[in-house]
Amino acid sequence: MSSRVKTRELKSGEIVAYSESAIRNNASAVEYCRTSIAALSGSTAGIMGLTGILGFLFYLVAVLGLWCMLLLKSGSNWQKYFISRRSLLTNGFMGGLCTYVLFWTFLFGMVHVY
Amino acid sequence: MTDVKISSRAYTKIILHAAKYPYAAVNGLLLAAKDKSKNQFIVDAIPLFHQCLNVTPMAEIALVQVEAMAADEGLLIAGYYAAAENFNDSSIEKIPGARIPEKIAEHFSNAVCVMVDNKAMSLNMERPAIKAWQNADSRWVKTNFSVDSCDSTLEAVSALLQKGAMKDINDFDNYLDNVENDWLNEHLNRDLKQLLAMY
Amino acid sequence: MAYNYEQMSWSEVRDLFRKWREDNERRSDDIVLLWKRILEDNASKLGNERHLVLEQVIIAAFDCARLDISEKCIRELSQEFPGSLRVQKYKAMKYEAMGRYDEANDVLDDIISKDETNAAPRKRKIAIFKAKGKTCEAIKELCEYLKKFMSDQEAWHELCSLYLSENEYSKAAFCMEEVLLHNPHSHLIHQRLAEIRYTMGGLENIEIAKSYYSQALKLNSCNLRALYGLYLCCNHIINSKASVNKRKEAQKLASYVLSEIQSKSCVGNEKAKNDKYIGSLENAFGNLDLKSN
Amino acid sequence: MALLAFNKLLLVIGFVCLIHAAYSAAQHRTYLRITEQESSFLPFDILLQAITSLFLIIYSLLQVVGDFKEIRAAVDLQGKSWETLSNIPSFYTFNHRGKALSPLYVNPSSGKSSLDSED
Repeated sequence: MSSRVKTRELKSGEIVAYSESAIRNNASAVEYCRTSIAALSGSTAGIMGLTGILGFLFYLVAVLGLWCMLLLKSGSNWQKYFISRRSLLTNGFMGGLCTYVLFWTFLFGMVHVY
Repeated sequence: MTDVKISSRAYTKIILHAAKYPYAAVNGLLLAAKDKSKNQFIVDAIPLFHQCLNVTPMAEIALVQVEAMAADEGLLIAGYYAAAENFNDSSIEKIPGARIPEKIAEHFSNAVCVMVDNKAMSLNMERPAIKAWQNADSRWVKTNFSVDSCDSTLEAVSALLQKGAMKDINDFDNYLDNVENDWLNEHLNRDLKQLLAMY
Repeated sequence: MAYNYEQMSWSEVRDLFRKWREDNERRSDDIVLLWKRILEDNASKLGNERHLVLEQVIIAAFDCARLDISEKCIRELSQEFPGSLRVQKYKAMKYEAMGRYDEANDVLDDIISKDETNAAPRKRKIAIFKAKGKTCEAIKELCEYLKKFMSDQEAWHELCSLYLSENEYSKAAFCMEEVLLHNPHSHLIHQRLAEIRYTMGGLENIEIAKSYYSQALKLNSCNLRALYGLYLCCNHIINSKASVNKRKEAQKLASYVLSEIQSKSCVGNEKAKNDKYIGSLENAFGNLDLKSN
Repeated sequence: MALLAFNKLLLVIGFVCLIHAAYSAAQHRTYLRITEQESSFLPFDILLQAITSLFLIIYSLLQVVGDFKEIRAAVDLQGKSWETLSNIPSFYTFNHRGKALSPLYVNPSSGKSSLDSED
């Protein structure tokens, strides 16, 4: 019959059903973008030779940039594609940070140390 | 009991509708001229349903709309046709959507009920693949029938079936699903030779 | 959709098959035609989707009684999956299509004995009863099946249509409510449930039908059947002995729904003809309430 | 399809630009070390190139990843009709008119007249 369904109660008490497969599709797309952007921004930070707090600030800038681009891409009302905007920003933040630091140190070493 | 004459257009539409949904039960309405001439001459057939035969709301809407359309063309609903889902069923007892013929019989004295004989439906039909009953004081009595210009009609319908013409007929269900489908099937209202030329 | 089947490349046909599989459409003669003409000789290019296409062609061949095609596809599948229960099920379905129901039943019993948890052969046994025309046994068997496999939506849906063919509307309504539990967002299920309630008749059934129709319309505003159904329900309420304000409110709703039907169902140039039908609806049901109040 | 190819091209350009920026930064670094100058800030053009290539890659990546699906379940059901929903594949029966309409079907009752065919 039809795919799995996740129902949620809105503030207005109305029950809204979300189709599970669509949510999974969107989440995987966002996750894919997030990890690749984390890696790329890490490598850019490495190239630019940022050190200390400046590197972490750059990561924040990159994540915010990605967040805006995602909202831009999902067009005028984002409710059609995502349940909550905040989760779009925060989840996957720490995971991204690790990739970021990895690429950051790697590129920094490659460019500036050797 | 006077025998029933069925026009080639009505017969073609019945068979095409039954052939379009071979796996499902289908039903529809038969139209006849308004004048009270005793022997029924079925002029046209309106294919109705292939999905919701056992639920009545859409049937009521269809009856009203067909009545309005028929009144325009000086016709009236004179009968009902159906085809059973099971291959071996072609008797009136197990007719799908049984409420509609009763309702028609109330308004129209000797209403006609036509059942498609699944066994006789084939790509080259030798004899008409239908059986007819007529309503005599709320009982259905088997009556013999004749399809006008029978041989040419059978030949033409067999040719149409072979050419896959059944895809173009639209019933009321298709209309309800998508408004562009014209349930009057104007494109099928030409005579048989032009129809054959179309495919 | 009129596809020109001759000029389609095999990848277009493959996508078409995939779409039909996902949409659960039953277009057996198109499938058989396309398979024979285009897909059969370059089936190897399909990769592992080939098995799904083979299964689809087998079912379509049974539907069109082309047992030669289905025989070939079953042999192909059984070479690749020797001894698989699923291929064995298709062998049973082949006997079914030939009308040899006892052998089909034996093969199905054998599959069930090998794997108790497999639902498919049990469903096929029920389908055999249905094919023989014994809907009562089919219903009994299906109820037994549902006691074991509680959350099988398809089975509940099938039980509902079996009850409908036996005109047992209250049980059919119960089964459709079970299906509704599985997909609360589907306007089609709401509309179907409303149709069953309406067919049962009686004022409180009409009330329930009205609520289901309106929920169906909320989920999908251009569902023509729900619009027509809601219009019917309102007219019944208007002509019933319900309280005055209820009838007033039903009157308002009926006129609103009629205007919706008008706007939704008039297509291009047939505005005039369409208004005539809507007009006919109105005077058919409209004059009823003139008489009563 | 053309848009997708264009975006992929954009992605490749972004990467090449980034690698070039890395290479030129490394170049600059070795130059500084050779001339024993203290490691000052990188020249502005390399920084600019790195950041623009980053944003170019972000943009093209977003296009390449494909658009999102509508998540509200009721929306994708609006296209469906009862026709496809009522087909239940595991309960298909094959004992129907399709048997008669297949070319291999031999018409059993060809000889009988229409009246006395069995009921």
